[in-house]
Amino acid sequence: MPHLPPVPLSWYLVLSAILFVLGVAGFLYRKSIITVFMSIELMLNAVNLSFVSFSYQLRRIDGHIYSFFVMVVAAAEAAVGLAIILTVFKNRGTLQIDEVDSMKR
Amino acid sequence: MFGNFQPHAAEYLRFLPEIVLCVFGIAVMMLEAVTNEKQKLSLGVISLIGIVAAFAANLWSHTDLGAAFQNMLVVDNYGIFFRGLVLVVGLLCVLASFSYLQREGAQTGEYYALILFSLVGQCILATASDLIMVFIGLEISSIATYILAGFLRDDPRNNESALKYFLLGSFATAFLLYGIAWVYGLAGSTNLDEIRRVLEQPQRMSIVAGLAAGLIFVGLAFKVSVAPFQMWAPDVYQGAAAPISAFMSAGPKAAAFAVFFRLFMTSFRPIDARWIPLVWGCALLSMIVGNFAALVQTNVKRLLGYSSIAHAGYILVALTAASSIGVSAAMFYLASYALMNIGAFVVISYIAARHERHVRIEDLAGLGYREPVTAALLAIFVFSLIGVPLTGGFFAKFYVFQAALDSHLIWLTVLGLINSAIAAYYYLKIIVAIYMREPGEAVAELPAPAASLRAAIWASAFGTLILGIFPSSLLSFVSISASSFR
Amino acid sequence: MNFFLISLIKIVIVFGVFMTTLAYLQWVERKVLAHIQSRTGPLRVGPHGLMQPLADVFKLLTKEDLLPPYVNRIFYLGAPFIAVALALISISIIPFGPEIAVAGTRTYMQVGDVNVGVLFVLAIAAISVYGVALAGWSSNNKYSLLGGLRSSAQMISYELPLTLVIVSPLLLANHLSFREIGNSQAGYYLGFIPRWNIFQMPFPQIFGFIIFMIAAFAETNRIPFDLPEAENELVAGFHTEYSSMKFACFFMAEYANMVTITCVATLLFLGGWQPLFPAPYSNYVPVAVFLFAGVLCFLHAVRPARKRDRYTFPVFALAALALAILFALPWFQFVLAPIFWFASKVGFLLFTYIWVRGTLPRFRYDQLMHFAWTFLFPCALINLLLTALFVAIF
Amino acid sequence: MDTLLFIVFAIVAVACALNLILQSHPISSALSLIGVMCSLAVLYLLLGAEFIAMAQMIVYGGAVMVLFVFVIMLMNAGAEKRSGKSWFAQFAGPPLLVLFAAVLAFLILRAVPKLRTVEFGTWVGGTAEHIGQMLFTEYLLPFEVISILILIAIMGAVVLASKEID
Repeated sequence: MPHLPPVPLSWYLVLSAILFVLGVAGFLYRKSIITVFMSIELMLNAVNLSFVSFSYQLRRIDGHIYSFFVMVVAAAEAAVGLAIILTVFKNRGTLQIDEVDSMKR
Repeated sequence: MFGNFQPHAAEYLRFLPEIVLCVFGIAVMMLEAVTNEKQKLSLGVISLIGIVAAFAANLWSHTDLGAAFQNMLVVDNYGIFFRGLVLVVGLLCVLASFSYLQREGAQTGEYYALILFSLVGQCILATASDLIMVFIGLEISSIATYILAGFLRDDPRNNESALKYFLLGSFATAFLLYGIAWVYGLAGSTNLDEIRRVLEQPQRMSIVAGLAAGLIFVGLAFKVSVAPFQMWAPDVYQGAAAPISAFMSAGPKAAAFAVFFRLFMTSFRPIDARWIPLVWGCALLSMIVGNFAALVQTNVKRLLGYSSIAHAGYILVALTAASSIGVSAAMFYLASYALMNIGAFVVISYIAARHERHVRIEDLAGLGYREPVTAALLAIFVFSLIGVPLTGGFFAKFYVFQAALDSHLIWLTVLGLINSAIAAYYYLKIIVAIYMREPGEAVAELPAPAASLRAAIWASAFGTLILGIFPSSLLSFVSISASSFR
Repeated sequence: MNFFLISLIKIVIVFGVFMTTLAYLQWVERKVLAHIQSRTGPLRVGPHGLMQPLADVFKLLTKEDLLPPYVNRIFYLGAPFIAVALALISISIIPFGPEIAVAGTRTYMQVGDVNVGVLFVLAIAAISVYGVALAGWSSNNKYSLLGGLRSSAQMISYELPLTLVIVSPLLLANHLSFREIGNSQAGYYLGFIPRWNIFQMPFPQIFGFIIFMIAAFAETNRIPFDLPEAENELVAGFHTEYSSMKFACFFMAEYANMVTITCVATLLFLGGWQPLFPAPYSNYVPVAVFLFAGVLCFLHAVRPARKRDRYTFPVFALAALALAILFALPWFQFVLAPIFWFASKVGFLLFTYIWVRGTLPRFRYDQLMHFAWTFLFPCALINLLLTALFVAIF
Repeated sequence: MDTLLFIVFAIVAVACALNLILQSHPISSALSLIGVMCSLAVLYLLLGAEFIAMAQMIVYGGAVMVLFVFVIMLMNAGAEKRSGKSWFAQFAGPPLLVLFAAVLAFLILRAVPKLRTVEFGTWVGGTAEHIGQMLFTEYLLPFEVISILILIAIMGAVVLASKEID
């Protein structure tokens, strides 16, 4: 097995940044409500990776606790968010975000 | 490794308002299951009692200030002020909700329980001194409010409001969290004072710290609807039920501002050269976007939504001043804004009729003849929103711009004043409609306001006038509270 | 490199034994069911149908592999592989015995030692829902979709009591690693009651074990909870559209899940590889059992029921006697005794599975959900609270 | 070994994330997101966060994403329609996002000093034991308070999704 040099922590952080930006891109460019929501989940995952990486750097587990809380919050958000999306779908029959625009000036 | 983590009784007492709210919230939720349709109103009354009890607990906690639970919370005058403010907001909204829910046939315990839980989150925000508590408090407050925004789930506008609030709110949370992650990585701690201590050291990583502060700024700016992160606010305020719009525009916003100021005036104070230009720009942009977009609105709720963006801009001017005077001015501003805005929204909810059919400016036509008292009170709120003397709004703007001048922000002050003048135009359209038009169909069939509704309107008006005539009553307290921020 | 080599050997052994078990479990099930219903079961292929699993494999391999035109291809093809892959993963962290020394190298009877083994199993169980859900959805068939949704809803609902009840033995053992949980159950009360978790003081987990088994039946979609496949309402549930090897994958996944979950039950509640009797006696048990089996086989060979038995039973008898001798040798005894105890407990639980299948009727869907949420869940919660209370007090 | 694992799973994560935002069918996006989550779980293991890795699988992979998949199946949501976007979003957006990513990456690589290198096994801080001790001592208050959040979420989902309002 070839011996590879160990990975610097900054790669993990860069990966986290890339995932975060991809999440932002999904949020901005996708038109399906549910995919937009999934992009937000992707952003939260990217943040979790940052927390865990910084924990490794600091040799403290506060970051793990943080990402644990983020998971709990994400789960709660998913329950509420999907319930909201369901009500929208029931009333309008669409998941296209640009078709949900009944508010007039 | 593990010290004594047993919390003292005193710490529980400092946390008492939140505990009281939780207990009442759970009680209301449980009672919901055993009450029939006619008894639902009593659940509202119970939650009123809960909020009053929490307010009393908040006053009591004034006697013993200090940190609690491993420095997760710090109960100081500043925190007590904002806790009191959000509790008053909650009280007024619950009062205004009775007749609204009656009219929509949606009188349920969950509604009141959600308001109580949302208040728990806002109280935590007011006293949080650790970023984890900021995050959790923000989420409790936000998630409860998302549900409230879409509470009348058969109404498509409610759905849409909840959806937009939810999507943008979660997006903002992600930014806030990313910022928190960076702060944690840089400072090795999430305690606000600890972060400040780290950032005060020679500026090794101040660019990265600036980035972290920027990410947190974006997250919080979404929550308080500051331009360019304001796009959700008009839709959400228009779509949600009027009492909830009132609640959203005052409670969560005040709590988010409380965190905003505490965070930027403590933790990020050492790197203020990096964030002040950002705040300056956003303040100006908010005032311009809010006021100019409001000019063309015909829907009153939407108009108030845009005006709330503009007001958020004024409050950011106080943050730009970055001084304890600025903080106290912002506190005063938030208090008077909460009162006058809730008052206005509550009057709109009264006029709106079932399913909010009448929420346009012309629907207000002739209100002055049909319901002279309510109309006069609405006029007080509108004048206060403009900033006419003898109302709270006047002194709020006055102190903010004074603080800005003290910090030599001449241009921002001038532009802010011009903006206030522009804002007068669209507010005056409401006054014109009330007093100078013939009563329309909407006003003609208006029933007399319910007692609870009248109480809410009177209380807000009374508060607005008190702040306008005796500003020193509050000002002395806020300046003491803000003196810790330098 | 030593580590890799040992790991490789362990993987080969565990995988081989596991796959054989899966194949013969199905044979055993058919046999037992047949005997419950006074039939004989598979008999034609090989002695007592012992070659039946092999024949089944050939049958499934050579069957025409249908790909319906209206399915969502990627997910349709991916779902069986997700199901079977996830079902086969969990076995890798199950310890079958204590630490042993082979040729001077100390190693554990376990492919991979994970500190958070219990959580790992839960994690795999949590994501194995996707195989079923995707199969149902991608088939583009309403019966499949309903079956898929039902079974995923069922798995999620029963995962709650399952998880809650798993926590109680963890509280007693104070560890998340299966090996430590197994070790913590060594010893005897009063010299003869084993300290397995179902007898473990201060709060014996008898109820926990029963709840676990009920939830496990539902988790693996077995009768009386095999709603997803309720053929009278849903044709064949989520795998209606599957044929040939793809169907075999689901089939294998079901049996693999059964074996894994009984292994987990054994480790958490029945003391894992710990013997039923204290040390000197426990060593005689396997010898006695195999001797008895050998003698029984000889007796059958003497009075054969069928013509072929005259030749097959002596072979079985010799095999059993050989095993008995093996267990009598000290070194083999040291290595094999824990495996014997582990396998016998797992075998007993698997037999229960089949027994229940032959005995009980099927639930209705609403009864099933009602049962999970209003009975099983509170029971599991109360069990957990009491355990926590007792552990805290004593 | 751990370098190889990092490279493989980082590539998987990025590829899945890209797939998430490029696929037009929600269910493909959902599965890509599960892919991202599972590969992140492996990376957490490399960083010595066993408990978080498992929680990631159980909570995200097993609970949150199942909910998503369910809702997508329940609504039978089809592929999304691509609609015209503004000129600005079409042409200025992607470069701005790339710029944002580049700035972040630059800051991480240049401005953050003294980052460690990751070697598997050198630090295992995140066992369940450590997390538990931390959670019930220092982080007791957030832990207790977050239960309110879960209560709200349960109540909200019930109010919005099932309860009838005349």
